[in-house]
Amino acid sequence: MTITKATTHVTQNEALVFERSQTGRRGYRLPALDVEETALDELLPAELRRDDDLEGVPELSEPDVVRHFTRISTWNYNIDLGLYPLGSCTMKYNSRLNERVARIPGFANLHPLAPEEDAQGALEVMYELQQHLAEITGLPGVSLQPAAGAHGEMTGVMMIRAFLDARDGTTSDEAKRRKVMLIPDSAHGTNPASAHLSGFTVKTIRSTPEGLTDLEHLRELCAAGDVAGLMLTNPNTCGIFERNIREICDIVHEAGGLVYMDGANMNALVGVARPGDMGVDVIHLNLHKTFSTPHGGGGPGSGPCCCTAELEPFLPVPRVVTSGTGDGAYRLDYERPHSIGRVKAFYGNFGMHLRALAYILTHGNDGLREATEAAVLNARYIAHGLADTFDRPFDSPPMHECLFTDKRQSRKGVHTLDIAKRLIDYGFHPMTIYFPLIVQGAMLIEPTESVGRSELQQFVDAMKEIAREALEDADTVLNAPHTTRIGRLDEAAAARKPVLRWKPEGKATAA
Amino acid sequence: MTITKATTHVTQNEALVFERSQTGRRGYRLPALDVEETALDELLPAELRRDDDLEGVPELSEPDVVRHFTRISTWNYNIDLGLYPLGSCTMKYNSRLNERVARIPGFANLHPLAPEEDAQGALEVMYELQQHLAEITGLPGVSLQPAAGAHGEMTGVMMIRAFLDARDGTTSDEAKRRKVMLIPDSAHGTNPASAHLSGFTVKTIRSTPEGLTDLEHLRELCAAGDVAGLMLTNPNTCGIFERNIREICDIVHEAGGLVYMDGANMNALVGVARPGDMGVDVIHLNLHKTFSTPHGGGGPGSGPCCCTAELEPFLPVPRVVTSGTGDGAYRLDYERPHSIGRVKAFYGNFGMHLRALAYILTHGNDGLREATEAAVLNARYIAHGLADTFDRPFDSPPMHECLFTDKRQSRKGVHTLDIAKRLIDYGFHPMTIYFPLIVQGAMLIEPTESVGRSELQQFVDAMKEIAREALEDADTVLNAPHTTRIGRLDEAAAARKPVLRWKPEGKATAA
Amino acid sequence: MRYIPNSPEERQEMLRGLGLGSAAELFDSIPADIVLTEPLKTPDALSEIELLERFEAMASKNAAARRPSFLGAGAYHHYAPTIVDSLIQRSEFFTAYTPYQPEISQGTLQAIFEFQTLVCQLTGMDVANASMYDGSTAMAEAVLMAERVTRRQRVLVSGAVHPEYLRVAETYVAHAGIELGRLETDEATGRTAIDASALDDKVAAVVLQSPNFFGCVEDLKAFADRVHAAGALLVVVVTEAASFGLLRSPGACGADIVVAEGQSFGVPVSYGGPYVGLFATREKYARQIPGRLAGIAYDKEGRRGFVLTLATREQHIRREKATSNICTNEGLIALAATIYMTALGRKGLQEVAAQCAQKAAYARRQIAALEGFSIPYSAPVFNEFVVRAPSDAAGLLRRLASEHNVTGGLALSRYYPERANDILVCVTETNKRADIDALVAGLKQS
Amino acid sequence: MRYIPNSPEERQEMLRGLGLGSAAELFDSIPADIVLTEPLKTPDALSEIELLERFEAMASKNAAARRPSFLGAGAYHHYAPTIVDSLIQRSEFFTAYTPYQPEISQGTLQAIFEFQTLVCQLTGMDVANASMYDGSTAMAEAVLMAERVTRRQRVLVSGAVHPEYLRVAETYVAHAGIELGRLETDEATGRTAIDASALDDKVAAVVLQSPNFFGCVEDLKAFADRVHAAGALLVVVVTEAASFGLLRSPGACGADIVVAEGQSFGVPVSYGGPYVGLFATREKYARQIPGRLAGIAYDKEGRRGFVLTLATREQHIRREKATSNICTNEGLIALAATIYMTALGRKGLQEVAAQCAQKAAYARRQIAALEGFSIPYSAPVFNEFVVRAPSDAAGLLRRLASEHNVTGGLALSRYYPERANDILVCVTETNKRADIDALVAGLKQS
Ligand SMILES: Cc1ncc(COP(=O)(O)O)c(C=O)c1O
Ligand SMILES: Cc1ncc(COP(=O)(O)O)c(C=O)c1O
Repeated sequence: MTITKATTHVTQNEALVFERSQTGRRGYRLPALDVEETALDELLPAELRRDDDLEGVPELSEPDVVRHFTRISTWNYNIDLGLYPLGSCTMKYNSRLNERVARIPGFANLHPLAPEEDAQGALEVMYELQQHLAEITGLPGVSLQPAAGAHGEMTGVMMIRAFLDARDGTTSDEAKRRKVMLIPDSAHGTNPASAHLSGFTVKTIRSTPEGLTDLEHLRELCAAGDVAGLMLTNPNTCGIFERNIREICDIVHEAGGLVYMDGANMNALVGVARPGDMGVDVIHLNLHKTFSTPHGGGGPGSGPCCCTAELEPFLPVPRVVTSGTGDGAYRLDYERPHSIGRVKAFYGNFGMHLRALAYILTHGNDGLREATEAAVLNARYIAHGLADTFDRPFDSPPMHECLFTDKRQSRKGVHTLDIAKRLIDYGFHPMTIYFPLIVQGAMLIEPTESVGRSELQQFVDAMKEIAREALEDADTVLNAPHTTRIGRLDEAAAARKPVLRWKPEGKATAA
Repeated sequence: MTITKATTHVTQNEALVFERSQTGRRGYRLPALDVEETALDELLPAELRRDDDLEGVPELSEPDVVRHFTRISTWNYNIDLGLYPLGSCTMKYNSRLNERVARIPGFANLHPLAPEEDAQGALEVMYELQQHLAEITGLPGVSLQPAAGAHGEMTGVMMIRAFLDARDGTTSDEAKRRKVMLIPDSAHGTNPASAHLSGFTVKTIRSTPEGLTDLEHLRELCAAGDVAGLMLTNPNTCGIFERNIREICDIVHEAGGLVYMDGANMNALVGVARPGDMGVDVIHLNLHKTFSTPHGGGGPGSGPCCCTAELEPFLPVPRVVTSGTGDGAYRLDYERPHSIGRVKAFYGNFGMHLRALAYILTHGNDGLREATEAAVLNARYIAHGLADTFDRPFDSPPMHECLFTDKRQSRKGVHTLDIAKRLIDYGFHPMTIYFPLIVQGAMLIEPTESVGRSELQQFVDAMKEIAREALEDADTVLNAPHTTRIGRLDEAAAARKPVLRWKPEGKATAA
Repeated sequence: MRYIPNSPEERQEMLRGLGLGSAAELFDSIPADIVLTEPLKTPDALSEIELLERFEAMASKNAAARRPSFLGAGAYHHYAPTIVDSLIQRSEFFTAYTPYQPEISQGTLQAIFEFQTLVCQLTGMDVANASMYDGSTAMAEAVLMAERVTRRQRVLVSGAVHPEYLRVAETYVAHAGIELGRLETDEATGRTAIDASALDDKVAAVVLQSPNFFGCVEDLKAFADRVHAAGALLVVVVTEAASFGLLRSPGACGADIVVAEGQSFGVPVSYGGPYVGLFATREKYARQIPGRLAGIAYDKEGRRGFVLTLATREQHIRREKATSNICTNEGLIALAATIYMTALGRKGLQEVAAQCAQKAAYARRQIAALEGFSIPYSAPVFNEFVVRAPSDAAGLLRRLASEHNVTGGLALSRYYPERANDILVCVTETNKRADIDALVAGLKQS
Repeated sequence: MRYIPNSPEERQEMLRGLGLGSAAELFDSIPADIVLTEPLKTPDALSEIELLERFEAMASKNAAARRPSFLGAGAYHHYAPTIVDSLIQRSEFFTAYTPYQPEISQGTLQAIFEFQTLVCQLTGMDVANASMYDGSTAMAEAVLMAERVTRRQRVLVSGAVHPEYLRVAETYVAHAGIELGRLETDEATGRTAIDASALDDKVAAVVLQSPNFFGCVEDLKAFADRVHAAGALLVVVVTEAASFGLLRSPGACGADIVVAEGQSFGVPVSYGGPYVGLFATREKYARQIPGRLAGIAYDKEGRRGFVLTLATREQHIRREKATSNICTNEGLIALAATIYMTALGRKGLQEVAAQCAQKAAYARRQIAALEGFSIPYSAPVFNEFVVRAPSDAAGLLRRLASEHNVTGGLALSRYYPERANDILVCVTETNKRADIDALVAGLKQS
């Protein structure tokens, strides 16, 4: 077994941009002012003007800037280097074609407050994307406004709130309002946080030993009569499809609640099964996962909400609709009295809408399903390859991601964190670790469809090799990574005395 | 003294693209054929068609291709990482703005055989660039056709040939034709090669102990009466300005010859002194050096020729000229009976012309001079910093590049090659080594204007540190680099049994 | 599908290796009755050529993208140096995930740390986070944070805050037990009127935008003293980040939380997003801040690096008790802004701001001199101002567009039906004098 | 100047450190009488905004760049996948120098090795170099190499070679003691006529282009046998590299040297350059090849790497005895071509070629059916063909452009004044059926 994916190579050091700064350097040039100059005091009285000459802001030439950011960029792993198997994150190939589309001047230079008749192309993009997302989810009402997954969650559960209030007529009678949002213990942290932000009280549902939602517990909780809804991820964060989904939805519906689905894992389902057909009422999608808009080192994302016809009146305003006059024109509709309101200025992360639409059109309907199949197959391949080496907490066949734990290795003192760090030496980005929380030492591996067989096998080999090292040479794993420009950082110390910014004295001081 | 420019970091391995290939993978999609299909045999008889199904050509998906080239790219040093002090190569900042200009669709999509009236913008670009290069060199006749420096040399010396033949009327009488091209022993290899290609016999002029052209030797050689011309680099390849340039030109002119200047080192002169004012008859410029068009890992370049009015009739066709009808239009002029002819299809590397013009317009006249000053100052700074540590073969003050030798270090067995390789460990690209040939163990250092003071100092410190190591720890230098993904390669073995291509058998065989 | 490495044959082999007969069997854990039996009704696949044509054709319908424009109101046409976009297109930046593995994410982490520092410098504050979705959500989060800090439930928002920001805040607080009060606009100055009576001990915060939605620079200092006297926080919102280059920083004026839209810093207007929200506050509130924070950390050898820190504030640790539900933020846009601020630098940010103010002053003078037009507000402005036209603003702007090929500004009736004749005009360094003169000439003729 | 890191003040300090009073003193070794005393008369500096406007304005005057086009003749409109340009814009590739330091240049070197291999595969040859300036200079170098190999001084060039290539060869051989002879074109087939009598033992090489300048595919095999029988080399020139995907490779037909223009492989037409010359030959001539070669080498630990090799052929070692004067070649364009060939791959290169041929056949059929128009040559074509119009071709094409917004092809009178009515039409995969139909309709009406 030879794993030859990585070695080491020379890398540049680079200080902070403030440390590189030199008084008097310039990295810009503006056209000369072409209007008569007004005296400064006439423009603005001195007390309204800055008096610090922007001290501390760097002064650099253009090559300084380019070198600075190019150098630090080379310290990052990225999708174009290979497998990026973060479970729940769907790190798939980010097409350059989509980047090009997003930069077409007719889109990039279009002001959001341009008159609708002069922005028909942009409205068409949004409208068409809405239609496709409705078809993919089986949920006809779509808003593209949310800026990320968590934002979509907030939007969705607020819609549930608004729907219940409208249905139950209890807006004013606090005591009677359904306030409980059920969330499985395996859920992503944004789920309870979003529920809380929307005024719900979170109650946690247990998972079964199989890694599925505990129906008994669900029934029990629903019996209380105060359930507003359920937030469910499906496939769930263990990578397992909730095969009782219809029943789950029925239980919640019968109890008078609605079902929210966290669509972070839609890469397992697109073209194969639709949340709308499962009984889900509202879902958010992560365009930055399933539809390949780049993660950008932390964002931007886009988290459209899709819902049933029943919930549609509650979607945020404005909606993008056809003019209804049969002229093929599109317009923004603000006249939605039941809407929860705005969740963001303007219309969402339009640049991401462009990329997602380009993704859908490039794949075509067959390609969308093909991607889903390939993604699940790849995860299955890894699950199979590692089944003998690592502990699998649940037996159910994995969908697009597979979950392992460090149970076997931890007996030798080697934990998930160590395994993750050691993977770096083998040239891979680690998987998602310690999530979901219900499994101790979780390692959640999502290869996506964007990786080929031989690299999958290299990953399997690397993991097996690490397992061997854990037995025979634990120190190597415990002190990993050995190949990176810095070693493990002391995060605890960093949090104790946080230094969150550079200070001009030349020394960063504690916040 | 701390030199902290480099360390090591994890880097991906990557096989040849052929080794990554997997039957059946696809990285492209074309629109469906939208015309009635003709039977293949009707299109072309079988014996004219390929019958190998392109065996061996790789089959890859788009992410495969992107990952392959991204990974291998990370093994390259590049200007955006820092100082790239190759003497004679002028590795200055490659502006992204110029890249953008070159990609404006109205230029990139313009076919070279488009009617002149529909290509006026492109002709304007070329015409304007010609004007500026004429002003910068003081030589009014300009052709942008040559594709690189050596190509410009060939063009220039062929023009000398044509001029002499026209002047001396000796085209037919071989014996009487002036056939000797004088070239200093310090010249770049392309000079004699270009002279040879143009039918000249090369005679070598010695350099003086000062590193200048030996006037006595020049006079002597000129006395023979068969001298067609002189090819001189100024500042010469030792980085020294030929202060007798006027006299040199006079000697050659009096002997009936013409003076060709290799303009590779124009970064020392732009805005400060003009070859035309020195007595030079014809010069080539390297737009890929002085005017910052990117080197691209080996090209493309662009080597315009600039000449006196006397030589102008001999420039290659077509010329870009104004229509002469006062309508501000431009046209291609083929009616040049004395022209040496074409040296390339179409009009030269137009994409590079765009970038060079953008460079000139971005700098402005003051900026062009400023760049020259900064470039010379940076070289001077290094020369000064290393003066005590390394042997300087010549005392004359350096212009834009400075020359050292390994004389002191070689006593300990450490040679120029070792010093160069050790620089890599300090995070720098090495300087030009073993050129010019007249100096043993030459190290030619050209920082250009694109680097700041602190990085210059880091370079000086690194060189001094290496000199110290050479004394105290020679092995470290002799075995350098230590930080790269591969060590020194056995070039001799490679040349003995050259393997110049991959072979489908899975094993590359010797050529 | 060209984005999927494994070919159909390879996938067939892999399936066989797993003991599966077909790809359909991969989905056996999904009950048959919810498995799709028909292909999706999304369109057939397009080739690269066809796709570009499709999008180019749609883009060409966005006529407004091709016209000189005086639209602002929360999204601004500024010049972005070419290096901004070229650097963020390095795959090392744009394809990377949130930097959860610091050893192979130092590029992103260092850039975030630099972003946080720059935001602190411009806003005059102590700590800034790694970004929020945009200015509007940042303002909503500031309102929520003010409640957490003060444990008071009433927040007074200036009526001169961007109306869309206000709508967003209303949505965010709807279930948070926070009541939003309103501060009126002084119809003479265009500034927010100080309503001393409203400033009681129930008030968690006062939210002001400066320059406000009507372009007027607020007297923040005067507010700060009163707000602090009432034990409340002053939240300052900035939609036009270019103004930081000229205006006294909110921090210097006494703000406790500063939020801003960072789009002006090198980010295309792109029909409203993605943009980037800036969020900064005082040191003492650092642990109440929403969103991610990067901080310095050291490895065993004492080498400096950066990590995401104070994560106990965040949803993945604290779940429903987190300071915010935000997870994915606007990383790449924050990076673009960081590169922009660095490239323009200390002098450039000031020069951009000065040019904006100068050109706006020129335009304002010219328009004020037109018969029938007036400038209703007296307060100093940065680069936006309200023009009161002699006739219906929307119609006027339509004529300007069709007859003079210029987008003259925003008809305020979009947000305030009663302001039928008012236009919000924005001028930046990208508006040439000739464009301004054309606008003035166009207004004159209409 | 924003590209110069050291500020004026820093430079002043550096000067002081060197004991100099001013920047002018840096140039003291230049005699005063040749030092410029006045600034250059080049224009004042432009800002980024102004510069882009300037170039956009010039670009907009290139009306031909916006029209559907049927121009070929040595430069071809093919589709380049977006990844080609995005990958070559990585600074690791585009700002690097010639890979003289292999330890930190393996990216460039491996890519060259891959390029060489792909060129061998497509041309059917054994060795290929790292590139030449373009197809025309590659052909000239092939002529020079044929002389070196055979020590014979006469080279017969087909009259159906691209006329600009021929001009370049004439320039290159003018002083090399090589005489260029000419092979006539058969006026019925459009192919080069075999002139047995000219093929004597003075002939170093025969140079054929296929598809030739008139679009006709030559019968290379028939030539090869005769050329070899005369002890000469067969040099094959290809201007349309897309044809490699469909046509029998020159190597398979017996060529000894194959040169080609590689522009079709993902490189924009860009008004004629930069393009890339391909150069391939038989193994036995490897040491006579001009230009750079990359080869495999190993380090002490046996790790495989790549180096520039056989440098003793080159000018920097051999000076006037070098196989060529070439130094800088077309590295980045060769890389673009490598990425293109890899992305299209085995199937894609064939599909592009097939589409070109199919669409050209369709266009040719349609035009042949027009009254007054004829197709003078009978030989099979790839994607270019000559059309004989009923009237002056140049005028016809001008009308097509102005009235039908299509560039209909090349008036052959540009090179052959006697061919007043002939048009060379080129059709590629980028020409949609609608464009072809519009061309046909336009021809009909003119
Ligand atoms: C399962 C799940 N839900 C929700 C989210 C939150 O999405 P976002 O980060 O876009 O807000 C994530 C993101 O990591 C997730 O994995
Ligand atoms: C002094 C000198 N002359 C000529 C050349 C040749 O220029 P090119 O490589 O563009 O052909 C070079 C390039 O390295 C050079 O340094």
